[in-house]
Amino acid sequence: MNAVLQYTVQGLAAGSFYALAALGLAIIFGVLGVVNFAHGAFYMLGAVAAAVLLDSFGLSLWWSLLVVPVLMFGFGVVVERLLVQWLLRLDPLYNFLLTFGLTLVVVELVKQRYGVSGLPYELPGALRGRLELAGVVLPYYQLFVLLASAVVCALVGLVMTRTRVGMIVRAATEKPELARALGINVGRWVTPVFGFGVALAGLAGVLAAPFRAITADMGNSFAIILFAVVVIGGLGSIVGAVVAGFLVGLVEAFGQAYAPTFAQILIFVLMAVIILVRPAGLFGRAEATA
Amino acid sequence: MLEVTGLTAWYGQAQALHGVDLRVDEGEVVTLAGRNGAGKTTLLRCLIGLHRQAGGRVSFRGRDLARVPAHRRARAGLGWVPDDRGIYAGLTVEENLLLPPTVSDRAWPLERVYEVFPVLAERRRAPGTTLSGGEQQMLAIARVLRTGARLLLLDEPSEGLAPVIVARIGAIIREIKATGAGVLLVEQNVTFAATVADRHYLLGQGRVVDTLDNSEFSRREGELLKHLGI
Amino acid sequence: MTSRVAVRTRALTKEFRGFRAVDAVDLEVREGSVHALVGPNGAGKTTLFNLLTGFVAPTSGAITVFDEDVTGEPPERVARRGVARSFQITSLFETLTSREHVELALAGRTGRGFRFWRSEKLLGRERPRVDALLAEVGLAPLADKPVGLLAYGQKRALELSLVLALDPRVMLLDEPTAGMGTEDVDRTIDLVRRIAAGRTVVLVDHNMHVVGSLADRVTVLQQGRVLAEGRYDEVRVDERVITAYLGRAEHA
Amino acid sequence: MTVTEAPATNADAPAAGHHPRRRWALLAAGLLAALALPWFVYPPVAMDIVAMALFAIALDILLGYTGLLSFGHAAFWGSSAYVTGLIATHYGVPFPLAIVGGAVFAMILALPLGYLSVRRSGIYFAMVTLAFAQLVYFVGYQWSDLTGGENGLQGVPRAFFGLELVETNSFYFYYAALPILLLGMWAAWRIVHSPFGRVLVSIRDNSQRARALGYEVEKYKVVAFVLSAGLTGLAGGVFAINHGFVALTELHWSTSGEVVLMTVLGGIGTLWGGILGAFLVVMLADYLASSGFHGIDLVTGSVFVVVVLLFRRGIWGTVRHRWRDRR
Amino acid sequence: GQGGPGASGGKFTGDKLVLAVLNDQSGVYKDASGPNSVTAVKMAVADYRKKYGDKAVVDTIEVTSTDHQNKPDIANTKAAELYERGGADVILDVPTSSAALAVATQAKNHKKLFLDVSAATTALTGEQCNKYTFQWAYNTYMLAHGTGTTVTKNGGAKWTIIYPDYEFGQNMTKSFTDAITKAGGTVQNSIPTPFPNENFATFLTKAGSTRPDVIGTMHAGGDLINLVKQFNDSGLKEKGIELAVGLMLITDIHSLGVDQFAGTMFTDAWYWNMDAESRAWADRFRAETRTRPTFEHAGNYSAALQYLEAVQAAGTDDADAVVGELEGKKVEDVFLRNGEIRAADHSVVHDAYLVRVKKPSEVTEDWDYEEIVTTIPAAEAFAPASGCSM
Ligand SMILES: Nc1ncnc2c1ncn2[C@@H]1O[C@H](COP(=O)(O)OP(=O)(O)OP(=O)(O)O)[C@@H](O)[C@H]1O
Ligand SMILES: Nc1ncnc2c1ncn2[C@@H]1O[C@H](COP(=O)(O)OP(=O)(O)OP(=O)(O)O)[C@@H](O)[C@H]1O
Ligand SMILES: [Mg+2]
Ligand SMILES: [Mg+2]
Repeated sequence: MNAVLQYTVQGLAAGSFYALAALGLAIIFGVLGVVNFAHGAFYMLGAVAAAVLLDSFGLSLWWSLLVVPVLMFGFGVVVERLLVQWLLRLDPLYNFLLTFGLTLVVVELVKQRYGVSGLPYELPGALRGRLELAGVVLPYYQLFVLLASAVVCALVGLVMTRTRVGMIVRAATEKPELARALGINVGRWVTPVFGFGVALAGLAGVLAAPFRAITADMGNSFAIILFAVVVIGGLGSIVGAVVAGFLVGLVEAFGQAYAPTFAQILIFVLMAVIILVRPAGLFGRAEATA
Repeated sequence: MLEVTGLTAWYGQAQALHGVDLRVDEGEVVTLAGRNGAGKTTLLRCLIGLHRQAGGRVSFRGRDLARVPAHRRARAGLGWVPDDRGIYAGLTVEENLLLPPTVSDRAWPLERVYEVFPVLAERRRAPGTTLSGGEQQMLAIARVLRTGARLLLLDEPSEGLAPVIVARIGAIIREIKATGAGVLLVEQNVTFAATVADRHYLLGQGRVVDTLDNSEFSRREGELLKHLGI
Repeated sequence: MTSRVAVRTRALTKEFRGFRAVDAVDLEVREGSVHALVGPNGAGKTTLFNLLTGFVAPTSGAITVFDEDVTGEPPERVARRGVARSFQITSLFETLTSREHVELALAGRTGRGFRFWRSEKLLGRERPRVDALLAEVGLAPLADKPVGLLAYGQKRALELSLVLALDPRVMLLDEPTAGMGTEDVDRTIDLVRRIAAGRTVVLVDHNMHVVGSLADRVTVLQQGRVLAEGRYDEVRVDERVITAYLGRAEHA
Repeated sequence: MTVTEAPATNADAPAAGHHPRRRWALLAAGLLAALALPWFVYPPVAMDIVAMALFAIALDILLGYTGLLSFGHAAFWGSSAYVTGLIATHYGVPFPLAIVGGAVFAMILALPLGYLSVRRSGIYFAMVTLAFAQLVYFVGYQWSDLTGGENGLQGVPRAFFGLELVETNSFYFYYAALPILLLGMWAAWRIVHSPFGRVLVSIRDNSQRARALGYEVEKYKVVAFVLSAGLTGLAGGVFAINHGFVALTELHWSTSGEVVLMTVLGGIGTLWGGILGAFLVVMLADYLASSGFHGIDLVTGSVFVVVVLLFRRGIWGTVRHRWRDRR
Repeated sequence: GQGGPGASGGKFTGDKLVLAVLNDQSGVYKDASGPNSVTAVKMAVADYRKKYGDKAVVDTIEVTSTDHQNKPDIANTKAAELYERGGADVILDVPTSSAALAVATQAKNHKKLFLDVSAATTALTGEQCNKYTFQWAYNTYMLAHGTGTTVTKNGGAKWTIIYPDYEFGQNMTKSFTDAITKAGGTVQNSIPTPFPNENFATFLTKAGSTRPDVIGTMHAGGDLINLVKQFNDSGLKEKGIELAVGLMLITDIHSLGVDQFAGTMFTDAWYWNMDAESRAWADRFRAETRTRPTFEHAGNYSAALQYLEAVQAAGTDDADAVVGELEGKKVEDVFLRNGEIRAADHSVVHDAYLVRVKKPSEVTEDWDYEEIVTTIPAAEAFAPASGCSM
């Protein structure tokens, strides 16, 4: 029983990263129709940025949590203006390929600049230590990550459902042409939304920095698992992305506990099952695709 | 208020509009009648700026719209009610109403909308597309009224609606007219058109084949129906 | 009437997220007849077509074709039963020529399409038939042009010849004359009348001239329900139909 | 009606070329180039080029002619390489036989993966295939008793009816293996220009319409997927024998990405474009290895970006397009 | 024997000696060996020249560098090409087991030398050994045995092992378990993990549940860093559980920071600051590269230097002759202490070191990370030759 609780918390903590990043991926897809292959690379950049800021400017994790997403937002805006926007009217596969190429370039540049063996990052003192409850060990940092991710996801959810911005984003996602004809400058939202999605990936990266190896390659397999996450959740669905993110975290944790070597394979098996029984994903709309 | 000269439009290689001229003045209701496929919807889409393959000149309140993107045209006061009504499934009824920005002081406040369309008030929290077809039509019209658009482009607002509702929409159109806004009404329901409009353009195969005022229109209704193929 | 029922629906219903596009429709199409479906825009005619051809799965209700249950079958299966349709919105293969289209349509039911080891010339075997089909709709001179370059009306004509090529028992034509000039409309009426001989046709058209000259029976739909049914001259004087669809003026 | 997926291809990609004389001339030139290649390029590299070319061509059957971007073709390339290697190692059969075994295995593997993947189209298809390929990669990694894990499958023999020259000299081996690859390319051409190929193009253009004509779209897609995997398998088998060993990188997603680059660079929906793409990519990797410039991904990635932004038709597609415009 | 015969023409193919460094210059092994290994080899050439001057048997010595991009198939092709067309007399370095094994096969086929420094697989000197291949610096047995035996003897008797479930991890775990058992300890539990893996929380919970003295991890690279970060956060350290690492490089410590690794034990093949001689060489190295050498850099230097000595002794670049010179030779250089180039399996055995990562407070300069706990004598550090028949 204790073990189950322990694994649940660990799974949710691991799922936090997936949920955050998948949320960004889903929002970008929703508004731009772009599957951003570079999302894993942006996650990596978030972590690297946190490490570099700490090293060069002594910027603590707390500040990084604020500053890095802002930087990543700016970076996302540049990427969208410079590259992505030219392909928006074409088949989404072109942007998939474009961001794939971008991934290779970004990862390689980070390797050239910061080497391959990774960057150091220290956990801030306040988050060291752990809560022990009836044999269940809950490191503060895991709890913090879980909390931070849940709060951000909920906030984004609130923004999407309760604010004018969210309304516009939802409308632009559903019928972009009509939204324009109703007086909404959909084009103006495309860039910030892309930036925002990238910022979410960056935020996931910052959260990962004290906890995971900060290497140029850290986003690679992460990205592939993210794809599985959004296929499971239903790509167009924002709720789906978050739920599937945490779900995949749980599958991973319990897989590791009870079938260690198959933990990652399990995620893909889950994906296959979902494709069989609900091709559009858990929260996808059945009529959304042919 | 609206002046269209020599408007052309294509779908790929096929030409849908062959040099259409028309105008709508303030406080005027003008219908555009014609059989299916005559190019009515295409014309409206050209006006609102959604149809790319178009030529000719469109000016609205003295301003040339050639390079103005769709969202600015809406902000300039063109209010479009598409033929499929264009209700968002992901937005509630109220959100559908609040989505477009207000563009003039003529904008109806929400209370007024709910007063005129009580059924929308009742269902304000329901997802937009759960409304019946007729209700969706009302929602779509209410939506542009709330923005305070100066010229309403209504694409077959009576389509598929029960006669009582059609009558109500007729009343609303007259009310809009009374506020000084213009209406360009695409309509196949000639009977309905005759009850609300001042002037009529007959569109056939992408051309304006006739322009009539309302008395003449009513007189020749039977003949026109044949012409329209209805 | 002694003829069999070609297509029958029982309480056929389709909901799109709460919206009933087709609402408990009972329809009987007799073999060998031309049966028209009319009704205001959004009445559910195209949706009914989509249901009959398997493009959309019904929410409830049943469909039979020649007394065989086809409810929920995928489009290709329905097509192989000899039910062919044209599309209201032109729906073709942009990079192929008209000839290639017709060849594909002819091969659809033969299983020849899986022969990846043969030359595509295999498809050209029935050249006379292909030529005849194209000539019938006036496309013979344009046979080798990619259809992306054809005019809208020509594409509509090709739609029709594709349906013909399937040599169907039941043809579902969704607004075959939409976007055609009067001349073309008359020619199409002739054509449909000719090919209708010995076949069953279900026809959607807003042009009452077309409906009047072709249809043996007319079903009027409104808001997803059957409003009236009967011969054309019966239906056109029906009060409800006049109110809902034809309009008061028709009477005047 | 639901919206049909848009094809990821040159809009002008035709089903067939209509210039028989030019086609023969091109064919002759291509053959000549294939025969001359090992005189100019280090033979093992030449072999890689031709194998990769078939790989890219096989991918194009899906991408260019069916409108499906597989981002997981490394699964078939790699698994065929392993099976080829295992057959060659354990049974000592002549290598063409082992390669056929590998290709058959790739097709068997493609059946369930294809069945699952074609349930999604467009961009989803790309993600799903990528994820499944990752699954195959993990299996390869962990099943080290069979695959040798990260050490790779070493010492794959190159048995060829006791012909020493072929077995030990890569120059002669090239000519012994070339027919297999040319046969594969011919098969690809045959598939694309068969009734089946025509149906694929129609599915790419408008899958709903193809359905209405009575074509079982999913079945066609699966068959196309399996055929493509089979040809990929042939190429992967040759690659394994050429190198005398198989490593896990052959199953890695970066290999899938590389072949997509070759296809896109050559021109989607051009079939032969893949040859150019393979030539350039392999030669580039080979050149960069000893050039002192480090960071091949920088180049590869930039090429991707530039091609997608500026030359979406790819090299072959652009040339063909220009040629057509001139006439 | 030293002081070979004077130079005589025609003994060298192309009248020159070519040393080809084939390694990963851009990927994950770039920092540990990469471009700086080329520098190390050049240093060896310079030292050889300085030592023999006019007496050197060959005038032209080239050092070439090739990037295998961490792709075994490129390593394979490039090795063949280097031997056939590049005039390479010896290939050096070659990290990544699969690449190293492929190059070994090429060496055998071409009858040219291959001195591997950076790959850890014992297969190179075991079932896949050959006459022309030498493994210069280390292997999985050395890593596992050194740490397993020494830590157990120092009091860490109860072990739990976490290992990545692939060839390397499985082999390391086997060797570790052997060593621990022989030294009188027990392995209570060994837990496989997927590879690559980011999330070790669950595994660490499991590993800690049996309350071992030591958790041994066989992970490397990014996975190792992930695991260490999460180990530090798990509270196991505070419970008195120590962490021993199977394969660690000084670059790992550098990248993650000493505080994260403080107290961790592992076996190193060499440490730049272990004595005056190594330090002097490391200073030279830093002058060239602006960084401190890893054992792989020193290993490359040593391999190149001993190769040149053997050529000097043989008076030719003929591979068989050079192999003859190398086999069975006892060597002392900056890298090899009590070294012997074992004739039986071409494993180069030498002293190894069990080290402990310093606490941040003990660090006095850049790269000052390791404290040598024990020197493991050459005879114990490496397994006796077995499974190799040339
Ligand atoms: N997306 C399209 N592609 C090609 N042709 C089109 C397209 N949309 C409309 N058309 C054609 O353009 C012409 C004008 O169509 P339009 O929709 O403007 O007619 P309409 O008068 O609004 O008809 P309806 O009464 O049916 O709404 C018709 O021939 C129609 O078939
Ligand atoms: N895929 C769908 N999802 C949601 N609603 C749909 C869908 N398809 C059709 N509808 C709705 O169902 C109703 C009936 O549509 P249908 O296309 O069948 O009408 P129709 O009678 O063919 O009209 P028209 O004469 O304009 O072609 C419409 O209100 C339409 O918006
Ligand atoms: Mg219209
Ligand atoms: Mg319809």
